[in-house]
Amino acid sequence: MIVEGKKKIWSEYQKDIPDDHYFYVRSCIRQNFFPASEKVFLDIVRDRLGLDFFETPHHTTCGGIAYHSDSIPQETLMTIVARQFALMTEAGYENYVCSCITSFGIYNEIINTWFHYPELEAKIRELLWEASKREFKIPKSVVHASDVIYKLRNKILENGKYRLVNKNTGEPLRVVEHIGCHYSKMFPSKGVGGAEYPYVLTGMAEAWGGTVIDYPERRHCCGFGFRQYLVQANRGYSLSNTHKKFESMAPFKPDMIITNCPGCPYFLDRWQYVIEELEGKTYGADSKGIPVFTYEEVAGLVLGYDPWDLGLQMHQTAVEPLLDKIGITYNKEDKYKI
Amino acid sequence: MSCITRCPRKNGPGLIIQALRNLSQELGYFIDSEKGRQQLVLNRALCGNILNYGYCVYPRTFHYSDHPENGPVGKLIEDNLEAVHKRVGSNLDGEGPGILRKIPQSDLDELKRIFDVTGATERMEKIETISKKRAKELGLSDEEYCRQIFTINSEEHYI
Amino acid sequence: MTDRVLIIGGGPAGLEAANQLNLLGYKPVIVEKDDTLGGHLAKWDRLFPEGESAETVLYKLIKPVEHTPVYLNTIVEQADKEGNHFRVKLSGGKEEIVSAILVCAGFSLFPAEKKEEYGYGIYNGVITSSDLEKWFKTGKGVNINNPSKVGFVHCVGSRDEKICNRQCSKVCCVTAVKQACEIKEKFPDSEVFCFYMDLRMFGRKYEDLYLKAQNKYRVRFIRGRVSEVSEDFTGKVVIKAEDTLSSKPLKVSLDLLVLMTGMISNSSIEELSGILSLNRAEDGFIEPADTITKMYDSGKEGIFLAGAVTGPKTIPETLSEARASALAIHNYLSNKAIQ
Amino acid sequence: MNRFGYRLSPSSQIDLDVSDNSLFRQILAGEPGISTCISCGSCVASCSAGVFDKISFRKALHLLEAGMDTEAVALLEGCMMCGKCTLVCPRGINTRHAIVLIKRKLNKG
Repeated sequence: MIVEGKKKIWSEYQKDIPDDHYFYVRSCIRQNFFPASEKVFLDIVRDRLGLDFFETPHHTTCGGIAYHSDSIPQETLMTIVARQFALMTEAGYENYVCSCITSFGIYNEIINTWFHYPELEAKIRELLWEASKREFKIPKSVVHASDVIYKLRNKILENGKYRLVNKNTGEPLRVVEHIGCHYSKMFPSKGVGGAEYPYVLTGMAEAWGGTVIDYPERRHCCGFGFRQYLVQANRGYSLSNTHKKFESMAPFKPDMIITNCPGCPYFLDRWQYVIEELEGKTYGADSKGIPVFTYEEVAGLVLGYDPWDLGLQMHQTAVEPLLDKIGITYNKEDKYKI
Repeated sequence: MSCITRCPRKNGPGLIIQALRNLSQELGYFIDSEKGRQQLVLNRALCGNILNYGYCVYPRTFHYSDHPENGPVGKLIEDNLEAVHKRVGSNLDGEGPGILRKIPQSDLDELKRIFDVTGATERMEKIETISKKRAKELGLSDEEYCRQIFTINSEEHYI
Repeated sequence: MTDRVLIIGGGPAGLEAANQLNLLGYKPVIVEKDDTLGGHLAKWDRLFPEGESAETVLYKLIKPVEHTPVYLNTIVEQADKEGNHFRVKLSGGKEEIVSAILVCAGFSLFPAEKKEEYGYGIYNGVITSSDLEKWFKTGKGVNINNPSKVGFVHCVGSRDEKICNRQCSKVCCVTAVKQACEIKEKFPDSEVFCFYMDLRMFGRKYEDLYLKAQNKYRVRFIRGRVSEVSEDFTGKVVIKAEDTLSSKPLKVSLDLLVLMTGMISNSSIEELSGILSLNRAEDGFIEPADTITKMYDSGKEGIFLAGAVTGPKTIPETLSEARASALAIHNYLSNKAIQ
Repeated sequence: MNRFGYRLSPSSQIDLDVSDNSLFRQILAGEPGISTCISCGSCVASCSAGVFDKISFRKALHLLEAGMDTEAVALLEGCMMCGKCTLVCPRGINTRHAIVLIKRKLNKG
């Protein structure tokens, strides 16, 4: 591996991430399965770093999962998104940040489609007016929440209490970073580091002391696939994609996986459980599974949050081995104390 | 959408498949394929969540019985939903902003009107009527039909 | 009316044109931006289809023009038409008064790192066809020791709108088959794969080379464009493609992967075409006045074209164009002299 | 079916690192011409059984080379040994001889 080659590519994808004044919208899946991650995100940017992240209770789903499951036509999706933009315009913001990668792909796809087909944008404006008497401006910039944490990664390190380093050996932890497909595969220039070697999570992992693993199936999809998961009959395809990734990363003996999408941490975590149940196979150095984290969870660990405030008890694959490796103090009994 | 990154002619194979699926629903062909018939349960789950709660996925409609892969932890969360969410700082069904807040009815009404004016409602009704017709032809109750399309995989893709 | 003619580019086209112009009694002057003559040919080992030595061919081109004045490490900075002449300012404060200019700037090889998913400059086992040619010639550059599995990737930087080069570069398929045979020659126990979309073996005896690759060297041709390259735990290069003829996805790990980089317009042509106000097409190559009957004519009086500056070419074609341009210059200057 | 209601779907990916094409190599030894196939499809187009059966010598060679012997042979079951494919092969491969070798190998194996 020649890292300079990657550095050169990373330098060509310098994405502009505004410093402040964001209109924040949530992710349906993350609110269900990683609620604490969203709380920690706002906790870090608002309370610790004093930045202006506004959230209106009137915002809704962007409809992305329904769109990718072919349940709603494109015009419906576009009008829902237009409504979200309208809420932002009414709140007086220009920088739009979303917590979900599928949404991030949806916003980029729609803005780009409107750019090429202005008449479609005009039609959507009419439909939105007809449905809700709202008007909207296209955001000056649309970023993903992981871009913001990426940009603040060194500030987080400065306030950090722990690092992604093995306490006993002093070795950097071996980190697998998995990027959501809709982050930069559709529009490489919209992702930090482009589509082939995205740097948004690598930047965090390395800044916080870890070393990133590049394994053959790194760029392969985690398998969510919307209809591949939502309908039980299809879940074999979703499971097989994750299985392919774990078989490929196993020789590298990773300590942890960091993700930036709502679906990936759920699937990379839960499918390990199902693979163990069905195939009797586990992964990871001590074959107790490879713990999977969202980037906010990892940022929280570095900053010294209590693991159970980070919602790590909602994971299926045990996180304790990783906490012990880093040397994070926690007490076991509180894990499921409600 | 990994295909879009690689097409040397700048096509979007994933988008083409999406367009074909939409077309097959418009023309009613979806009912003749195993994967096509699944559209009914997808619509009911997803559009139901959007119109009733404002979320694509909502904890009270995500049953462990349909998702055993959620694991023992998932069962624990389902059995103690309010407490777990409170512990991690959600605002489950609460007022104002926050995680899994109660989205005001006025906003849900706007989503419904968007569904009406942009053709989503019409699409949902079409899928319902054609599917009900097929269920009757097969002599299955609505519940049996949904159970079948939700679980049966002929695995002919497996070769 | 001076009989000095400026030739921009000291590759095969420039050398052959200079030789012909000498024979026709003119005084060609070659301006070469690199420090050696011969262009890419000087860096090549053997040529298709029959493996003739590039060095011998280069010698045949350079020997006749050894007394022709040459400016190395020099580029054209300015060119003004003054009556029947051009006053040409060259870098390093030099100047030439010439009655005609022949543009033989040639081509650049597609920078393989631009095709990010192939990991050139990132994964150690990935090299380019020119790296391999240099290794055959000098043993330097990349280190290759007894690879057991070698892959060739066709169309790298050609026929690909993602990196803005829709054109086919014409010579890479036959070069890949040549190099595949050379690898099998050097490492008889190796297994060699060629990943192609359309095998464009257009020239005479190219098909013989292909047939030899198949039955003598048992090179395995797989019809499917490589989509991704990565590195496994042992450092081998893992590639993914689809075998479109059996419509099945395919994966193989190799010790060496050679990227057949295509021909794109010369990196200095943008500036040069501005100085000489040449007509540059969307694909970056110079557009001749008429692509069928006047490939040598730039459309600007007194300025002529030859070689790969107007698009991908083989060396025989380049040499023919060089002779055609020399003749065109001769006719142009003879008519000028009569007026 | 297990309690989850789904299972790992086998990958249809050909992995050349592990695929065993020993049968192909045996046929190759007996009929070296098959290494020069250019997948033009003339054999399949001219096949007498072609319109009645999913027979394809071209695709069978491909699958054999990828080590997928059973799928390959399934495409040759309908062959009536008429030899028309040998007539049209632009590379002059004795296709019928190759099919004979394949069938002989399999009946014995």
